[in-house]
Amino acid sequence: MNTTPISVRRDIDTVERAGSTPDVQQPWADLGLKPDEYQRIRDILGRRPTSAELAMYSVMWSEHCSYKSSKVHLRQFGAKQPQTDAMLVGIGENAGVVDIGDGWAVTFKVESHNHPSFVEPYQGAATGVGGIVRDILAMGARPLAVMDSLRFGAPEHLDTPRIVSGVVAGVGGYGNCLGLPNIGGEAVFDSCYQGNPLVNALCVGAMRHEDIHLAKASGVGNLVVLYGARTGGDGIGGVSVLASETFDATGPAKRPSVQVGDPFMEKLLIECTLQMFAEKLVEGIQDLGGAGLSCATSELASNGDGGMRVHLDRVPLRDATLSPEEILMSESQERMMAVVHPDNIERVMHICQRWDVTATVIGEVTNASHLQVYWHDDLIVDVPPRTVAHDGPVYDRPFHRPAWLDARQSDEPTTERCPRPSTAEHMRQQILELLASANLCDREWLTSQYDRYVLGNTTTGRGIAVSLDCNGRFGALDPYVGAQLALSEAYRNVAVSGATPLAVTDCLNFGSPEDPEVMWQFAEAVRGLADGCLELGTPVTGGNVSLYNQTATTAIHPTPVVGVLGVLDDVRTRITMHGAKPADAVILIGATQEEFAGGEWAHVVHGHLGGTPPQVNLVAERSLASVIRDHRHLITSAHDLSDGGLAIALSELVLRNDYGLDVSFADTDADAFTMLFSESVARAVVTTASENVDAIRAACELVGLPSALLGTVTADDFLSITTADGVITLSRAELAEGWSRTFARIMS
Amino acid sequence: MARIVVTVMLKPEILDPQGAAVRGALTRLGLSGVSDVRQGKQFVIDLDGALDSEREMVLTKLAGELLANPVIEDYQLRVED
Amino acid sequence: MARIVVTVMLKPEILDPQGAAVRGALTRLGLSGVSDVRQGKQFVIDLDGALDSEREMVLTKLAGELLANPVIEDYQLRVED
Amino acid sequence: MAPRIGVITFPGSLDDSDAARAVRAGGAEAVRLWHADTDLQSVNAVVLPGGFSYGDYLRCGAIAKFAPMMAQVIDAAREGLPVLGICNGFQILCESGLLPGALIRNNHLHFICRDQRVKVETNATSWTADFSVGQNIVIPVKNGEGGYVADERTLDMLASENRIVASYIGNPNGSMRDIAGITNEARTVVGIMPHPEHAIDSLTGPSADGLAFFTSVVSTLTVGART
Ligand SMILES: Nc1ncnc2c1ncn2[C@@H]1O[C@H](COP(=O)(O)OP(=O)(O)O)[C@@H](O)[C@H]1O
Ligand SMILES: [Mg+2]
Repeated sequence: MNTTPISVRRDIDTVERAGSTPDVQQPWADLGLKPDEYQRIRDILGRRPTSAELAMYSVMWSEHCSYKSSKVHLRQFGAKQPQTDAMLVGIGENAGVVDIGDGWAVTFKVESHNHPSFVEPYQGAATGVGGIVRDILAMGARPLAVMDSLRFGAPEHLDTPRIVSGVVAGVGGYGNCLGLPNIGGEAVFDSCYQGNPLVNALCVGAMRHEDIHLAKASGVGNLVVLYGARTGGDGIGGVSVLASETFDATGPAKRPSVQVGDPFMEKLLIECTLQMFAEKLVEGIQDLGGAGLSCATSELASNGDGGMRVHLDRVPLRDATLSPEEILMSESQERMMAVVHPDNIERVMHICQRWDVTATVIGEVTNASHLQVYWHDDLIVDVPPRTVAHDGPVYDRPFHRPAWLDARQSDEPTTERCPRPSTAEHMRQQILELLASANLCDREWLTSQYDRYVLGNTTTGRGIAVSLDCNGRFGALDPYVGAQLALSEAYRNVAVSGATPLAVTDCLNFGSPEDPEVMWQFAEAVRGLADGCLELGTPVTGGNVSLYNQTATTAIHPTPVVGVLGVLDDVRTRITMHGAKPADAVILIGATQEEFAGGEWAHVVHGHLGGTPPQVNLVAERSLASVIRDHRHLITSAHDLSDGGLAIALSELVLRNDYGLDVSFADTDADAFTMLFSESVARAVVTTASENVDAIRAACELVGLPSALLGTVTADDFLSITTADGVITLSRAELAEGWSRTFARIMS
Repeated sequence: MARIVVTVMLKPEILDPQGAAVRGALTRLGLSGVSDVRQGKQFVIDLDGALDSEREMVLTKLAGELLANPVIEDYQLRVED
Repeated sequence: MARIVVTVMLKPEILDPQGAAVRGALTRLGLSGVSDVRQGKQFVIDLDGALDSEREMVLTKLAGELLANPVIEDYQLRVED
Repeated sequence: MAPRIGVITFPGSLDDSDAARAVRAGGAEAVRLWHADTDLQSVNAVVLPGGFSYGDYLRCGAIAKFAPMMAQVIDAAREGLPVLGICNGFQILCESGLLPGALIRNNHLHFICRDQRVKVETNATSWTADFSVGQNIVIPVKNGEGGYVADERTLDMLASENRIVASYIGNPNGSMRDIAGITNEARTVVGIMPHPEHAIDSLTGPSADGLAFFTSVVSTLTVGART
């Protein structure tokens, strides 16, 4: 790479000049600022901003960085936060931190990289993983694992394989190279995501309590160190309007349209940062993500004592033609910023050198209350940092319930609209049809591209369980309930492992906030999630909002992806899907109602989306979790019921194990069809030695949960289901037939 | 028989971590003054018969759609004999 | 400034799964008569100053030891101007 | 005294701490070695762990073979120091000429991570002494460039000299003759593509089958010390 400085004569817009030339026309509108926002900047500064200041404000006050449309709603997560001692660091930091006992803490967060993944699926997804990992690292934690929640367009659409293969290779390529096991996620196909695929990546990390680090620059005289990759012209499309004015005839080099990740650099960054933490050399730290140096400097300064001086000309560049405005806004990946006491600087530089990471002191903490940025000898930014980082505009955008929602909700999947299977054979065919559908088939094509074994020794005895879930169709039927159902599913997923759910992170993917109907969906989803978290006692510790996921006037389904983190005080007591033995009893815990709206059966068999989604019952979810946790020594395996209901859960148990199941519904009130395909909440199938059945069922009764003895685990290869209309028999090979081939078929 | 060689390189403004790694290694191993290394791909395509204009058109199109990702890469096509 | 281009291809007798996949795709997408495709690498190395004989020696050695693995790959070195 | 086994960390090594843990589980002392150092710290054996050394950007293992510590390892291996290269470590051993052949892109062109059935073909090496010949084990495989290739002569030689250490049951990547691992003439240097260090207990791995690689070298070294 060419790093020889080319001397380009620049016309620098200094603070001094800004003071004396109030009437210069500035391209604030091209930078996405509204007239009143530009005026506010002038009011704050008491003069016009310099072009560098304009660059900083415009990017920091963007939707992406300032959450200006969502902020008023997100406040509910704080206002309705349940009382819990577990939360060590809450919303507002890079990621929330949760106490898991014995002096250990865990931090986790999910973030979106949706639009970049549509433009360039591999790099978009890869840099998404890179970004969330740096967030976790910036909290002081060692990143332990990643997860990914993915949504693609229709399985049969021509563009879908391009996006899926690129995204999966990108998530895998980046995460595998960092040595972070991928511990799960989701992959959902639906035509509503056609031009707007969703790539949400989660990272979880662990640390000792005393190692928690915050993003703040305090201590006058402390040094500001930028380390990691050199700064290039990535992600600065917007500011080119500023750059173009400031170049002479030679003009700037072309700016990249896509950011490329360098996972090897990130791995070095992780190791070198962890070594600095271990030696207690870091006073404050921040990753560089969206808005790059603009964000890192203004946030560090405003969370600290306020004063910071930065010499922008010291930033190591990949492209010598970058203007100061561009350097401030560059989103080049794999960079971090640390605040270091002068006594420790030599050691920090040594560690970076050992890991072959470029590190540069670019500034220091001052006792002034301003963030001051210099370009050589010129002062080009002189701002109160809070006004950039925290005091951005806040909009209370208008919203209203969509007029079409009543019609959609009354379009229930009745027996007239969605005829039910009439015979046992018919039901058998529909089980196979569901198993072979895009959203329920085997994900091995995808998961086998992710390393899941590295770092086997991270167990500290304690274990953590994380699940990421959402069903966008439920959100489309009722966003309030949809958000709670996502929470409910993730909570249940964690609970069936025997873990105690502790905390929540979320990624809210929606259409345009400027559409009042979309804004209503957003507001409802947030309200639902906040209410649900309060009731479950699991606080939201952080998350991400992704808006404008829409093509023309068509928005994606409201897709609030929810991540729940749980803890096991001893991993050896965890429950898996694999521990059952022949002759074990199979018990269904939880109540089944006739609930098909938004479910897989209506979607796959009838292509129907209408009605009201399954009823939320968070009290029952809590009870289910406590019964499973308290009886985990008796439970040999467990599987939660979610997409596709009991039919899919039973099939998966047979598919993923070397035993069969023989069940019937004699012990239940509902008909076989409802039992098999309903998606009622708060249910799980557990297996246990026959002598423990009574203990488990008594425990269920004690907390008011119905339970039913379904049958037994058998030593053969069959799923056999006895119904009033005859016996449904499915061999493992028959179950696997469509299930194991669908994903590869979609990809070909 | 015709042989066509397509070379694909990342656009100059796009970060090339592979090239950077090679640059570091070349320098460490004693090559002085390496100012830049870019790593790309080369495809050697052998065709039965001659490269008529129709096949040339198809190939040119596929070079830009399949062999290279025009969002981040440039490509060159040359006919060898 | 000197620019050296090193191309590295798998030896003809070594199976090239990437080349085979590209061949399949080209054929599927309408290019007829593709008899073989091989995929290799191209390194574009920029040096400050001229390529003197000492640096040429180092580079030739590293092409065979670092850039290519002679057990499975052949390489070619060419100086561009 | 327990033997001392070095585990080298290169920039981009990922499985180094799991390898060190496996070394300890096998009854040896794990000594962490740094790629840029030159002191082997009188270890009795060395493990080259998996990962993406230098990002594997050029070719897996191509840059790592030039590390100062590797120069020491190469010399010592020629003198008989037992060396186990796992995955990326196997690639480094081939690149540095301690083992014949090379590893290329998987035939399906994807990274693959799965629990792999493997047959142990010989126990006459420093790292497989505790297995029985023909034993079937399950250990994770995870690689993007794990296809073993060599010319026919080399393959025949490996087979006839009983130097194929392990072969796949159900080839995951197009490896020639289903080769999962090989050894050098002296049977002290072993390269293996699947990961025994991720299969030392059933809590974190699919089995505990991998542990025997690490106990094997400990028994070999202990017997060696006694005679
Ligand atoms: N994008 C993905 N990344 C990683 N793992 C995934 C992804 N999609 C699905 N999986 C995994 O595949 C398995 C099956 O997926 P799913 O049916 O959604 O499971 P669950 O019912 O537990 O949510 C789970 O282990 C899940 O974590
Ligand atoms: Mg799910």
